[in-house]
Amino acid sequence: MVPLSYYLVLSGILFACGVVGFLIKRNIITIFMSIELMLNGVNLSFVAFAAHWHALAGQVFVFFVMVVAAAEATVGLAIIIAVYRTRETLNVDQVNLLKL
Amino acid sequence: MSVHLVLFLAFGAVAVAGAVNLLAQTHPINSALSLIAVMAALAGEYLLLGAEFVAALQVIVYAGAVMVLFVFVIMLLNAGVEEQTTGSRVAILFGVPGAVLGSVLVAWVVLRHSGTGEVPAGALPGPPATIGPLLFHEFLLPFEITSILILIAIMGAVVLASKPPSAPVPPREEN
Amino acid sequence: MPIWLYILASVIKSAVVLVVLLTAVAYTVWLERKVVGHIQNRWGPTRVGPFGLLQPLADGLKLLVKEDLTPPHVYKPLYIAAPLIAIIFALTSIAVIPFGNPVTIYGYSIPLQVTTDVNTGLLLILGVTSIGVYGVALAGWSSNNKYSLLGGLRASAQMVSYEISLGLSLVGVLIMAGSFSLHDIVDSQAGHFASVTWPALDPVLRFIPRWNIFTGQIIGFFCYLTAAYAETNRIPFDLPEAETELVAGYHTEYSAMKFAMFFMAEYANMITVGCLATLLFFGGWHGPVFGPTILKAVLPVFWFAAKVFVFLFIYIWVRGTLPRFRYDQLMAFGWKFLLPLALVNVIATAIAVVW
Amino acid sequence: MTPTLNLWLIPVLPLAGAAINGFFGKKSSRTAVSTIALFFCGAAFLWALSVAWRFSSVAPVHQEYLAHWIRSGSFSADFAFYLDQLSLVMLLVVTGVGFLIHIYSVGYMWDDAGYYRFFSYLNLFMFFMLTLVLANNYLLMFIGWEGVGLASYLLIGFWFAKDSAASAGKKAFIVNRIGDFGFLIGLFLLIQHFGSLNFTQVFDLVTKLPAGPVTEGLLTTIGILLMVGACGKSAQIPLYVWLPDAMEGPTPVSALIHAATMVTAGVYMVARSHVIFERAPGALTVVAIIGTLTALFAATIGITQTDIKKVLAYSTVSQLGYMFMACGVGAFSAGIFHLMTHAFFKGLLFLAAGSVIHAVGGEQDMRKMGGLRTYIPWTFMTMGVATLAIAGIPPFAGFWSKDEILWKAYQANWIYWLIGLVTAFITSFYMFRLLFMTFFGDYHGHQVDAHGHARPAHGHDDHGHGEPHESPAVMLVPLMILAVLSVVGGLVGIGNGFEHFLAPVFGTGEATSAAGEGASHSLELLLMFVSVLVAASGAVLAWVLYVSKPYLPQKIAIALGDLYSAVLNKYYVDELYAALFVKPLVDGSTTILWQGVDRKVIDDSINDAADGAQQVSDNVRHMQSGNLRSYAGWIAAGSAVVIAYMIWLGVGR
Repeated sequence: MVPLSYYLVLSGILFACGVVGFLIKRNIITIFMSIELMLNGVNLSFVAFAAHWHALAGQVFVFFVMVVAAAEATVGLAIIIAVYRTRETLNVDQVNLLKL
Repeated sequence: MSVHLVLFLAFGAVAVAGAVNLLAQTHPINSALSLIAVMAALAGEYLLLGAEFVAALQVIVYAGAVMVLFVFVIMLLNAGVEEQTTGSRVAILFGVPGAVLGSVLVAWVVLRHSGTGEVPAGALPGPPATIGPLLFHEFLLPFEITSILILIAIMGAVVLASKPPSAPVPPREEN
Repeated sequence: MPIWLYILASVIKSAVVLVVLLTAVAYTVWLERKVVGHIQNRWGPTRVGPFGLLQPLADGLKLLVKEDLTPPHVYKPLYIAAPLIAIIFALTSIAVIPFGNPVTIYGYSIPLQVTTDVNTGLLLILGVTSIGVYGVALAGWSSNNKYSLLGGLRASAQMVSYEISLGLSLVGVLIMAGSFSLHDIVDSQAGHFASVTWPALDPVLRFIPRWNIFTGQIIGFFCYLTAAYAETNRIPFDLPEAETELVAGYHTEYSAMKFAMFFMAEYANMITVGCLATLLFFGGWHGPVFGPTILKAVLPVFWFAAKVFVFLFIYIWVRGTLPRFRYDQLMAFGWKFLLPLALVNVIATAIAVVW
Repeated sequence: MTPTLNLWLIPVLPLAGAAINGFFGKKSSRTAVSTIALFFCGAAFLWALSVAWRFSSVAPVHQEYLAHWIRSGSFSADFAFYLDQLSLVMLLVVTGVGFLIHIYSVGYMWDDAGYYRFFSYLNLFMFFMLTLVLANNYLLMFIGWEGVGLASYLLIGFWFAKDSAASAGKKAFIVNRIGDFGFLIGLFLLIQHFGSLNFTQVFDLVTKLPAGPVTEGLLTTIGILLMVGACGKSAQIPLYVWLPDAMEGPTPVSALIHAATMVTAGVYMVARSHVIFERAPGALTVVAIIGTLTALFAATIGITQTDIKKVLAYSTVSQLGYMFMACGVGAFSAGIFHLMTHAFFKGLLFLAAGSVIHAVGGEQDMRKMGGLRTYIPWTFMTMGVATLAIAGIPPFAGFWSKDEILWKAYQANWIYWLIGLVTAFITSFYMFRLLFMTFFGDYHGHQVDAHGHARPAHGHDDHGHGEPHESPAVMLVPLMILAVLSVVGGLVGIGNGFEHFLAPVFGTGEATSAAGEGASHSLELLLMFVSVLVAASGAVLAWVLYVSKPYLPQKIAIALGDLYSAVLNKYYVDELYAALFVKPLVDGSTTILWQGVDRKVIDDSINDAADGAQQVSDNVRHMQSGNLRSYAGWIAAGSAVVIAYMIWLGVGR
């Protein structure tokens, strides 16, 4: 038997790692991966809650999250490719034209 | 210290290690692989929770499809080791502490209720047979909407990535 | 059954299956060389042993003792990891494949498969194969060579593309069986036809088993076979290792045992595909069972092996017959023909079942 | 209220005219404009006549409910109309005289640029005035009250290009505000104590109030406050100063608004709320004193004025004083009676004066006139009739009403009577002075006047000078009609006919005096004789001074010296007000409000705020570095804060 809170803490750790990765990584692809990491952390908490409340809907939600993540990955990577074509770099610090 | 707990801790350790490695590695391909490890470990956690279908999907969709796409893009763009530019002090000064603080707070709150909800191994067997009706009856509309979303994503990817003649990015989100 | 016995049985089963599988791999190579040779009006290997039956041993020995050189420009960790990934996942996917009904020894029913019958076995296989992509892709990338890179790119793109068709082609069978468990799927194909309307035809019909291939999954089978060939990078879809275009594709830089690993992985995958085809479309181990108990126990496994052999032969036959596609043709075929076909199959099957 | 009289038509018709002329008049021709204006005004007049015709068949007080207006708690004020003998009289006077003056204006204003504007304003004034008259509660009355103020402002400043006109308009407006302030406070008091502004309800409650010092004090306060409002509107001391300046407006305006109708609104209001005043003797006394003083005061000023319209203006003020005196002594019907007759002859006087000005080409200084009776006989005759009427020569209208007032005043207190008598003498003197200076002697049209009292021509220069010429018929016909009215208008008062007609309204307010009447009938006749004598002597004196011995006035003026100049300068009242109120106000607002508050406080604070915002945003702008990770950092930090806050709120528990 494992307390629900352990699962939640684990998912929280993964999510935090994703956030930190988003913050400290320069490579746009890695940053994108950090987003996926966050999504995974959230999924874990979904499944844990589903098991806790005996509600399969949680797992269905995970399914939807995956679908959305896949779509987002597709478009995001396509955008990355487009950006790379134009800016010749993957470093987000150098892709900062969108400002005042 | 039940078997369940042991397995949980093992998979959890793998997941956390992979996540940390993702941050530590400077080469995107290594980060990608460590992320795959995280996903595999999470699949294990799902199995522990009895969500077989979700576990399988986790492997097939995430590890087998999305991450393949990542690796593909890394290879396509031949992404090298990331250069250590200091573009944003804010992210380091406020962001990281903020993220850590937030997670710590959440963990604190959650752990204060430790022991309330015990999740037995395979507490909720989620075989496809039971997921299916849920997915195609209760959540039929969201399901259809996600399909439309995916269609749009395909077209968006094609439009975005196919300007000059180059290796085509195969739209890659079915499964 | 006590846990220790369970573990013991598992160990024994894994060992047996591993040995058998590796041997099968080795002799599949021999078979291929022989058959292709005969197709091309050659003899194939003849020197080593009768009919060159010892050729695989010689090859293995050679690959083992050859110098394992690692080019200086490669990205070492992945360069080393890639073949391991390939072979490991290739062998893993065998684990969930049942070879026959559980046999009872001393009152203990032992399933004839490495793991117990997980009710998502098929999904597991799909997942493993989808992971297997990384072997090729990483190999291509890490060897830091443009031919290899192209090979890796091709491999990943091709495999992920055809994985969709592969999965969809199986859905028809899943609908008819109503389960992911390979056991259930196989059991759903037990027995033979019997016409209620025309009893006169029964003498003929009862010789036709109720395999999925006969119960309407012919299209699904075709889709599965094609997609599977693409998944295993076999001719006519062996773009990643097209000798004539990119020297040897993703394993250009590999030699000796690492190369052997890729090699074995490929053939192991072939066998897995054959097993799956047998289980899903050709009734698995079902077949005429007769004779004494021991024979009764062995025959199903024999039938299973025989069917798998047929598929391996078809593999080789195809290789000896068909030319290689162009890459754009590959993609177009996969996305514009195979995928819609598989979808149509799914819909048709669903309608038929609901009817 | 068995048969509905559709009273609402009466105010609404002029409003329609005003709207049509105001919106479309600019494009349409003068004929169309005048047709519309006259049609709607005349329609209102005819409807008023029909109402008067059917009125006898209606209950003595006819109320008509039109629509909700304000319903807050127990308080309610509706668009409802109230018709009794009093408002009927006002109705007829307003519509009738108004219609005549409309006709007159067609001729008088024909050459003016703002023709449509003028008639639109005029109709608007009619609308508001009728609303004022017909309102069945003080609030609606106040709307009309303010509305006529607005109309009068617009019309006084009709030639707004002229500074004097614009400032005169402003003056009228501001002075009226002072009065309205008092009026409003009175209304608030009414609401506070009676919870209603409806005439009937208020008056019922007032009559039911128990006698005693408390009630008396309250009603006296209310009455005096209402009186202040009336003073503002009807130009009584101390708020009369705006009326003479109001003569800057076109002459028909002076006739209609500043002689016949609007300025009498105060009197009407006091009469309307007679119930309150009757129970507040103190307030009545104030009214009487103010009225009396105003009458005398304004009359004395009127002697020295040389501007023909100013003379008439001051005489208006003094006549209004008469009316207030009547109300003050409780003779409301007499006041209303005089109001009516005064509307006739003073309107006539103004119109005639306008005709004169029209004749001599915009000249208003009487010293540049003279001998005009041969040039403009009709104007002369009508104006003569009016002069006789105002002077109180029997059997003209003025005689009856003024005599009535004097008689009542005598019954109340002989001092009122005495002052009224003196005022009557002065009145007849300066009126005949005006008449003689204008029409007798010989024409000084082109000679430079000795005193250098050059007054600017009133926008009629396009008439061109030259020989004085008679006005067109469209101007003369109203003059004649009014002349006839001035002659016969007073006859309704014979035998207290008018008083009995108004009896249902004012009840037996005069019953006591009526009782004493029989006894002192001979006395009344005596007083009547005296007043006529006085009026005649005034006329004779004027004849002596201005016709037979024209050199005398100079001598007298020099002899009187300072007194004369004081009177000539209207007792320096304007200068006094300027020194007392205007200058401190202007200086204070300039130094404190403008330089101090507006510049220092408001402007500076706003500028500082703007500068601060600019600087802050200048610094904050750098937050938008365009760097993805920085944004993410802000988000992460913010989310941490939010999480901490929620935990602090206790979401975790």
